[in-house]
Amino acid sequence: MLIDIRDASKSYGRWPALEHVSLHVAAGEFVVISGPSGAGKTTLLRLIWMGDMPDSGVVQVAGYRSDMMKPGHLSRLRRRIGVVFQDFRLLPDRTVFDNVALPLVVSGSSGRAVRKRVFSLLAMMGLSHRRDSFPHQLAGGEQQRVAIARAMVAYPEILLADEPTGNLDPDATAGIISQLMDINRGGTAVVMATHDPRRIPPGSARFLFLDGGRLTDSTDWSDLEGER
Amino acid sequence: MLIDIRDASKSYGRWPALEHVSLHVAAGEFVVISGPSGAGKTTLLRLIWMGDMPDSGVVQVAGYRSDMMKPGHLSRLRRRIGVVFQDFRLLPDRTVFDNVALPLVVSGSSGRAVRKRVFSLLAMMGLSHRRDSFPHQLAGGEQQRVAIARAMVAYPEILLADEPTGNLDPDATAGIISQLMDINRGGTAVVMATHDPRRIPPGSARFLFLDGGRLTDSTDWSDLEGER
Amino acid sequence: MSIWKALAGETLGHLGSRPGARAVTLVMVSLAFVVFNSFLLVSWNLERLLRREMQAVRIEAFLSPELTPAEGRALADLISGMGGVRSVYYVSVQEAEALFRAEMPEQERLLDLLSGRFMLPASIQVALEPGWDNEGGVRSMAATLSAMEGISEAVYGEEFLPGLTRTVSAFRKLLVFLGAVLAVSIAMVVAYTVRLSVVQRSRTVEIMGIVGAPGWFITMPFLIEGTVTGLAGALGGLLISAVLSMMLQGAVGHSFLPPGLFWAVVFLGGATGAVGAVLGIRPGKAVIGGKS
Amino acid sequence: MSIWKALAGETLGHLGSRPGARAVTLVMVSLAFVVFNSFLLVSWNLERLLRREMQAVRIEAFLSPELTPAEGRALADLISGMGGVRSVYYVSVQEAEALFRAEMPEQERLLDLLSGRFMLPASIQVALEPGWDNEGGVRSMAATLSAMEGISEAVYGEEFLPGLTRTVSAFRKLLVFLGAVLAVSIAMVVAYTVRLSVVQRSRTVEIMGIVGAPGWFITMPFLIEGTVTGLAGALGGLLISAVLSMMLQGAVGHSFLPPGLFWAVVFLGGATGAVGAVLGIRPGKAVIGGKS
Ligand SMILES: Nc1ncnc2c1ncn2[C@@H]1O[C@H](COP(=O)(O)OP(=O)(O)OP(=O)(O)O)[C@@H](O)[C@H]1O
Ligand SMILES: Nc1ncnc2c1ncn2[C@@H]1O[C@H](COP(=O)(O)OP(=O)(O)OP(=O)(O)O)[C@@H](O)[C@H]1O
Ligand SMILES: [Mg+2]
Ligand SMILES: [Mg+2]
Repeated sequence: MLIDIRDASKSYGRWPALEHVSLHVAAGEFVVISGPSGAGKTTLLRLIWMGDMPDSGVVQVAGYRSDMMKPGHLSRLRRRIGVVFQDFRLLPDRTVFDNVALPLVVSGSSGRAVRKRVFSLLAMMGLSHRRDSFPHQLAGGEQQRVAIARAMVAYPEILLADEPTGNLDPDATAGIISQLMDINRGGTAVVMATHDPRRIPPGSARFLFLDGGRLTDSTDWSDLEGER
Repeated sequence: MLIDIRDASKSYGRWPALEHVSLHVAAGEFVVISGPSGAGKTTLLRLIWMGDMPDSGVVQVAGYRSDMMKPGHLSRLRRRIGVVFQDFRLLPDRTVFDNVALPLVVSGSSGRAVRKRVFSLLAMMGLSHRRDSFPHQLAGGEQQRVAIARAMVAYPEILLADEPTGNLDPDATAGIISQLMDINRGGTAVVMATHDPRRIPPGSARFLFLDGGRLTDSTDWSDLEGER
Repeated sequence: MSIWKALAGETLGHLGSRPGARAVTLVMVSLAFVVFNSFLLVSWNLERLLRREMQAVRIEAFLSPELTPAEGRALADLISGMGGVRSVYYVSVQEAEALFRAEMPEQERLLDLLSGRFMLPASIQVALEPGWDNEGGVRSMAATLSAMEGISEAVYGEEFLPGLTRTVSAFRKLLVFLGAVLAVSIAMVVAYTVRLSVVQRSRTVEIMGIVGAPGWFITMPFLIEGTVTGLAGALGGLLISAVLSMMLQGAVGHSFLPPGLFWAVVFLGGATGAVGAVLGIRPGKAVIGGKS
Repeated sequence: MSIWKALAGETLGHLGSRPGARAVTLVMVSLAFVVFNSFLLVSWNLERLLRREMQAVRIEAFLSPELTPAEGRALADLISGMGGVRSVYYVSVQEAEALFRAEMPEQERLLDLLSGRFMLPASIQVALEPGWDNEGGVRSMAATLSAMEGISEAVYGEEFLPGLTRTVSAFRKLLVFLGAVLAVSIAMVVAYTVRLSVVQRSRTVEIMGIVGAPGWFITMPFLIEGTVTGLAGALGGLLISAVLSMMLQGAVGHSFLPPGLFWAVVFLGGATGAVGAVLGIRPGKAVIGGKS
């Protein structure tokens, strides 16, 4: 099991953000988590990339257990995960190229390999002409695509995407979704949080529903269909 | 005419963001601008709140002309405009309450009036329990609602909203849209940029379409309907 | 909440925030002032010393042996009427011997052996008026006296006076130079701190502009921040200097800066702080305008 | 691109960024070192002066008038064999008179009048060995000598020696105190600068952690930044001190710091810089771990 969350709870001060959540994701799976604002989607993804540890329960990702992390484990785990953040988190003082290249650079890839990979990803995202721009010079949707490219660049085993299409128009959204599915077909497990799961073709993913910090598996495509 | 943009162009370096755009908005109107990522929606709103001046053409807002601005004009104009930014732009070191109160505070409202107005808006946004939190402690959708509350708080004559529902689930989105329409009925002109104009009930707004920096009036509800 | 209350709140927010940055800037400005104060203190004390020594300077005009005591006294009267002379004192032969005994007790035996065979000359001791108690004045007065009829020689001792004068003037030059360099660097430091404050608050400044806060409402707290930093730094520097001065008092006697110089240093601190703040805010004008 | 190349790039990025902050920190550390160097310079020069004066100190043992020249010379031989004595020199009555004439030319006439009637006493001048050329050594040796048969009195002039010794020891204490205070404040300043750098780069640091950069890759540039800042500040302070020293050379003769002290100051700069960097990085550990 690539991701194995068992009975994890997490609260911030008085507010519980996640309550007794269990989630198992196998290698190569595509999981979509939806739910209203404040449901705990971002918090759940944070537990997976171990940006936070659960208050109770255990999170195990790619063999690393949240209650047995040692110094140095974190960086090794993170090199196997790609994350698209809801607020992008691009480096403001580096160009689009450098932002996308970062995960390859810190893992010591050769300059040629970095350039080849980054150029091809930027072309795929329609951002080739923007490679020397800085994040603040980009439109919202352009920043979002840079964030997606950075998450994909190092061929991660796990790709976490938090609301990756919130700033994209319907065409661009469809494009991103199909790219995520491509990557998933290549063997990468994808966990995506979104408030609009209808963008994902039914049957191509496992749909989960989060509300008030509680995860339910019950929400299936037909429910969503009805909500439209 | 409250907003009067005549033949305005704006480019960043080599890239034109807006080309010969003209737009007239009367007091109390509701205008929705849609278009793909990078179309120039944010740039157009920036021209209206005079965060940037056009390279050519004239922007006139509430009687202030972009080519005749004097020191002091800007702050007076801005006090009559409320803006919801695509990236929220909340003050990271102030609480939700202080963020929302800011426009009232800088215009010198009394403490009691500020508290009354801010509390009622926070209640309306479902954020009362969050009033002492800092922005980084909020979920994406919560931050977005704080930004909307701040834009509304000082009863502006003009409300500019840039993708105000990108991080909200369908229910919350519907709530925000109906609040914008309420405010609009109260006499405030609303200009909203969105990549998903289908959220706004047809007939209740004027729909404009922006692509590659060029504005077209032609897009009407039936086109959007067909795209669904 | 009036806008003034809000402004006061903003200003307090500035002063209360970033205690680390504030402490470091304060240490820095204080250190700059310690360097400046040290030189000020040394030159102030040297000047006091010089002034005191100068006031104590007496020109000794030795009289020709052939002059009678009455003629000597008449000459003394004449000299006391000259411009630049504060007072004269006639030293008779007997008095000269008594003085020699008093000043050089170890040579008294020598003098006893000599008595009657050898005579110290009579002299007129001349003290100068305030305007003349500097090196040039003393030298020209000595020259005038030694050219007078009945005076064999006019001397003024204090061989170290020229050296002291040279040292004082070197310190004074250094002080002006240092003062300028330090004022500029303190202004730069404060400008930089305020700039940093502006940059760190660029988001706040930008959003303030966006929601329509007037320019003065945004800039005033930075100006106050800079001025207060300069003032506090100057006071801190004076405090450190005073402590060092007290610690050294036992080894090297000296006096601390007089109130006049003290307040001048404080003023220098506030003024450079304010100038620095203005310089620091400047490059942020565009930001403060609310354009991002 | 190997990870080392990337690390070098990051480090250069650190050192090249925020030139304002860097300049100000440099000025600040330099100023701290100027204060320190000034005191180091003063005490170093006072010590040199003291050492030179001490080496020049001769104990003069005046011989009883009844001793013959031969007995005097025998006594000198005896003393030259004593522990702590470097050399002795016998001054006969004739020589004493010649010396007196040479040293006090203005009193020569007096001596002429006296000749034959008055005699300066013969004496033995004693210079001490290195280990004894301090105040205690000189005093005890003088006591030993004056207690000897045939010696009427043993004196060592230089009345200002005790004062000088006291001043040197006050300066030395002040120096240790100041050194400690300044080392701590320099470390704090560097710690703060590095901290500021960490805070300003908190986003970069956080994102570096998120994309899996190892801890040392993230912290190393900050450590180098701190050490380089300390070193550069020490060198800057030494440079300023040297310039001030040169400017004052004409007024107050003195020598600049010897190479040993110079490099000690540089080392102090680098070491406090490194310590400061470690302190500055510390509170950011959580951030560096990539938890936000
Ligand atoms: N650092 C924090 N401190 C305090 N509360 C927090 C913090 N982070 C999240 N929360 C709270 O935890 C709850 C869940 O937040 P989370 O960000 O996981 O929601 P979400 O499902 O991602 O919502 P959205 O769709 O709006 O992004 C929210 O109520 C939020 O306010
Ligand atoms: N400061 C800037 N410097 C350079 N280019 C910029 C700058 N701001 C915007 N642009 C460019 O101008 C174009 C229009 O940007 P704008 O932000 O207006 O798009 P948008 O319609 O808001 O897109 P989105 O829906 O993605 O937010 C984009 O190509 C963008 O990259
Ligand atoms: Mg979220
Ligand atoms: Mg936009």
